[in-house]
Amino acid sequence: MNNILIETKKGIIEILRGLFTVLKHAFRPPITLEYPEKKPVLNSRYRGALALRVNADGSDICGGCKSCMKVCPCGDLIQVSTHKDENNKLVVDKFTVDLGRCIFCGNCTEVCPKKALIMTNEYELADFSRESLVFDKKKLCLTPEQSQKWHEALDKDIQGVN
Amino acid sequence: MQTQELKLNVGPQHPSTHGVLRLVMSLDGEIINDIEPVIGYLHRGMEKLAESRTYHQYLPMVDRVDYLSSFFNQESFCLAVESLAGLKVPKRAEYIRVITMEFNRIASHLMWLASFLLDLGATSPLFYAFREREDIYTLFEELTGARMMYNYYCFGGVKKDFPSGWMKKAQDLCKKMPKCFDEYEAIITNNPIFLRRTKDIGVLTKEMALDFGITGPNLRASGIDLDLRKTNSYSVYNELDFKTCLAENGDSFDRYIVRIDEMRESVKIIGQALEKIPGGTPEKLLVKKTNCGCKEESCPICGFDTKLTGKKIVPLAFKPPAGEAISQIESPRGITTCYIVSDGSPNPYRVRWRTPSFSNVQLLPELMKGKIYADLMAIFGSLDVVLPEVDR
Amino acid sequence: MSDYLENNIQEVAAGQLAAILQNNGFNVKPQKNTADNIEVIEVSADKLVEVATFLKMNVDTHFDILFSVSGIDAGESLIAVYHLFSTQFKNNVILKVWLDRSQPEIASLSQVYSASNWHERETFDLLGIKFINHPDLKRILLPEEWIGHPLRKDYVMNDSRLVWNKR
Amino acid sequence: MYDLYLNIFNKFGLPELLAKLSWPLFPFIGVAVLLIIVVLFLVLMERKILALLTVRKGPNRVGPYGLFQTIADAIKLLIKEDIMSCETNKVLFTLAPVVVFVPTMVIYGLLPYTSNLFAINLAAGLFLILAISSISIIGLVIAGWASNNKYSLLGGMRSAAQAISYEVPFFISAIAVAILAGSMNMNEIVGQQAGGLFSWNMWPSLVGFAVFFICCIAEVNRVPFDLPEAESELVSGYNTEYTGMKFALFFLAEYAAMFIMSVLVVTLFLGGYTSPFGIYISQLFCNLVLHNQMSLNFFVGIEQAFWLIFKTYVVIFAIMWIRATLPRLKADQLMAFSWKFLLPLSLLNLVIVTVYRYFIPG
Repeated sequence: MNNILIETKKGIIEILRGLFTVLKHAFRPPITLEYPEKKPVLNSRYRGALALRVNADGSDICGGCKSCMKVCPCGDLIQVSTHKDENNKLVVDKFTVDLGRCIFCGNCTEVCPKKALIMTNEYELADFSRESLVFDKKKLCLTPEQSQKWHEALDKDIQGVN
Repeated sequence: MQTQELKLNVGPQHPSTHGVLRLVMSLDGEIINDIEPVIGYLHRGMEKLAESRTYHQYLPMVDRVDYLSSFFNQESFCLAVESLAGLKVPKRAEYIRVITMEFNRIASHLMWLASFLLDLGATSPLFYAFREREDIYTLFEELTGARMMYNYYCFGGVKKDFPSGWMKKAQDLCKKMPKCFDEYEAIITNNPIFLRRTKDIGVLTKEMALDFGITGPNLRASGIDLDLRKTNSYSVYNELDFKTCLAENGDSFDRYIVRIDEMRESVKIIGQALEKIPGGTPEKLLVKKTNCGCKEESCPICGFDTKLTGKKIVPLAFKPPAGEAISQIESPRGITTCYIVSDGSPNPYRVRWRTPSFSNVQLLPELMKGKIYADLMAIFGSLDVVLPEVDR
Repeated sequence: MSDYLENNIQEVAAGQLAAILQNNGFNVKPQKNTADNIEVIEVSADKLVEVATFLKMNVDTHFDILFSVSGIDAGESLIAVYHLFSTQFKNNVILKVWLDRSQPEIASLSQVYSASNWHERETFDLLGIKFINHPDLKRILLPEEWIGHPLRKDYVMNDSRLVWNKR
Repeated sequence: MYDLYLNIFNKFGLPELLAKLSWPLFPFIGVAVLLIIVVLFLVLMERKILALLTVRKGPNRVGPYGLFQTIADAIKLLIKEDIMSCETNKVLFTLAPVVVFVPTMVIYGLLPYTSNLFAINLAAGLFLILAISSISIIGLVIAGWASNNKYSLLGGMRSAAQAISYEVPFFISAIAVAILAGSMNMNEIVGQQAGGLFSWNMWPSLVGFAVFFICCIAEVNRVPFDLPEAESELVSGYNTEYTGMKFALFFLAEYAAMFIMSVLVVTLFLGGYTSPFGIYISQLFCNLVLHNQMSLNFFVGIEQAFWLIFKTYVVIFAIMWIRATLPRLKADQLMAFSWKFLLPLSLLNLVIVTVYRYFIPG
């Protein structure tokens, strides 16, 4: 008989202890981030949408070496087509990335020798059709100031000081 | 009165099957006569994908084998390739790997705790567990750039060093964590309803566990001391002291207790690793390197130990020699082994993933026969099965 | 096919486990260790169940966990790979069985380790190795009416019903 | 009120019988409006309290601080298409929500909100309330059977088993209150507890109060006992097949039952609309300032309503607080807990109360 009493006493105490731990939480500030109004703060390493950097005078840095095409896990996601101009320097005339199928792994940005292809903090990529998610060169290129900004951010990050 | 068996289909879309698992159950009233798991709804063909991709192309896909513990799949794949190609990993990279893996173990256990208690009805621990998990994911986002699919290890080490101030944040989180674990224990551990729902329910005996190849917390809850970090320790686990958490009678409650202790152990491991890391915080390391300036390997400051990766590997021309290798690591759900056969070409010839949840789901019918339908949630929840690992 | 996976002829010094097996009367052929020197032992198809039970029951080997049963398609022959682990001595062993490609048949280990039940079903499902007297050998990951075994090197997926083939 | 209404009819020369027939219509409309307002607020309050307890923000997008959230939900449910699968038994399928909702609505009329604001004052009010409250269980079983879905069938069966086993201690602990108050008329039960905090029924039958509170939670299918619609196992039990307005009725009925059960707990054990300090503050205030009787009754009425609402919302907060913390009981534990634990406790309470009443006559 008395172990039932001890059992219930212990049970009631445990339930009350659980209840008051939950009540303690009532006096703590809520941690929800109200997304559309307040956007999360992201650092420069965040792997968002791809973008192509350009030089200060607008000519693009990408030398058309196509190594990013080879290292992408999805194979035909990045399409780069180049042609040789008069002093046989490669000129990139088509550079498309199908962001609908990209898994944002960052392989291409690591392997790019000139750090032309980078990953911005842009994560709102919803769109109305799959075709419009295939970004062509014009959509990918950043403005010179943006590329300069990203250049400094990446430098600071490589020394691990950002 | 002649009763007819009710064939119930706990289908692929069900709130508590942790993914797409279908359990075809024949119920007699509430008693389960027979249960037959049907898997394969999440089969992405990880092993066939490997055969048409190079090692570097396959590395980001390895995160997806078990999306709750991506660092562990990357570690097992990198360990196998490093032993194949004979790459040595510097000590600093090993420490960074241990820190990130243990954080990932805590995050994965918190996800298990949240869904296990939600299945049993207690809703508030879910939000508290997710609050800690969010802190860990923000740390990962600062370190690797992504919240769940990190692609952060590379063959022979780690891709980037800690950002500034990251180690300080990690230490504060490690101080805050044990208090939060005490809160979960206060709400749940000796709660009479929780005890009655999980005490000696789904008892897994030692022989049945070994016979079914169960590993990880489920095995340790039955009293067998098999923790690869301790027994055949890989990476730098032998330099960190921690204890493996055991329990005796292997019921759902003991699996819960083992996982909560394991989370506390992981916090201790992270604390030690953060102090013992060769070279300290990246800023201090940078200053010391510039002062020391010597280039030879032996010097402890700018020698091999404080580098991030061993030999520089060109991704497009990486051909490990022919041969085969097995790497075994202790992932949150059990022992994950990655068996790679390479024939000297840039693509792996055969990759075989052995994942712990596969044998956990195989064990389910043995544990569930004759039990009541409501016990399904307590037993299945405590086994911590995650479906991407089962179907690969 | 790369010579590595073939049944290479050059003798390899018998490792510690292979020595135990040989002096107990099993004619097994040791293979090259894996990169992280785990012993590899080649066993003939009909002898597999005895070797496995011996390794499990013998007092100084005592391999009580079967980690995985998998298969490799090595060109002319299929290889069934068994990976055993002993919790007492904390060491691993890999058993390999060469099966000819046209008629891959091997005895099932489900009496020795019940963990092998699903692993063998998966190997049958993806590689087409039939396991004799297995409790219920049917496909586990792919739908029942799937044609062909995907992990074979000569597998071409031309299944017209699947929509993405048409893209 | 009634005689006021009567001489309006006499003035227009209408027959008196019509007045007598149409008079109960007004309290019914009053109760219906009260019910709608209460439930609209209660749904939002539950989501806000749960959010507060789990370090989150409750709904705050629709209207200031999310006040119109429940209205938005109600409109959404109204617009939703009302799907009925072909094999279901059409008549029973539509009847079930009505059978669940109407008894709760009737109980709203039986309870006294202030000393003169009540719809019906019956001599055996408590008896009728307890009888009606068990009718809504039949609605759940009908819903489970009619929706022709295995999960709902299991849900329906479980709710029947749970209701039967929790009704017995529920009634016995209510009888203990009737013994304490000496009558079954709800106004007298409240009147008898008028002497301030220590004259409430809670103190003599503390065990009865605990049993009654637990059975109220079980009656309303709230968390520790919400087996019939346990999401994780039965995919929300009996109301799996219901969509649109029928689901809204179920939802409405659950929250209405929660409110009315807390009002019942307050009237039986926590002294209904009487103030915990014995005398009404407004009475003191009125004697000092203004002296006519009419405004005094008005102010006392307001204060009585305030005390009732305050105590009810304390009880409701306790129910929501328990919902945030405790896990769910298994089916067999549920039954064992009620038969083996609550029933003996309520009988013990009956003994204590009768002995108490023998020595200290009311």
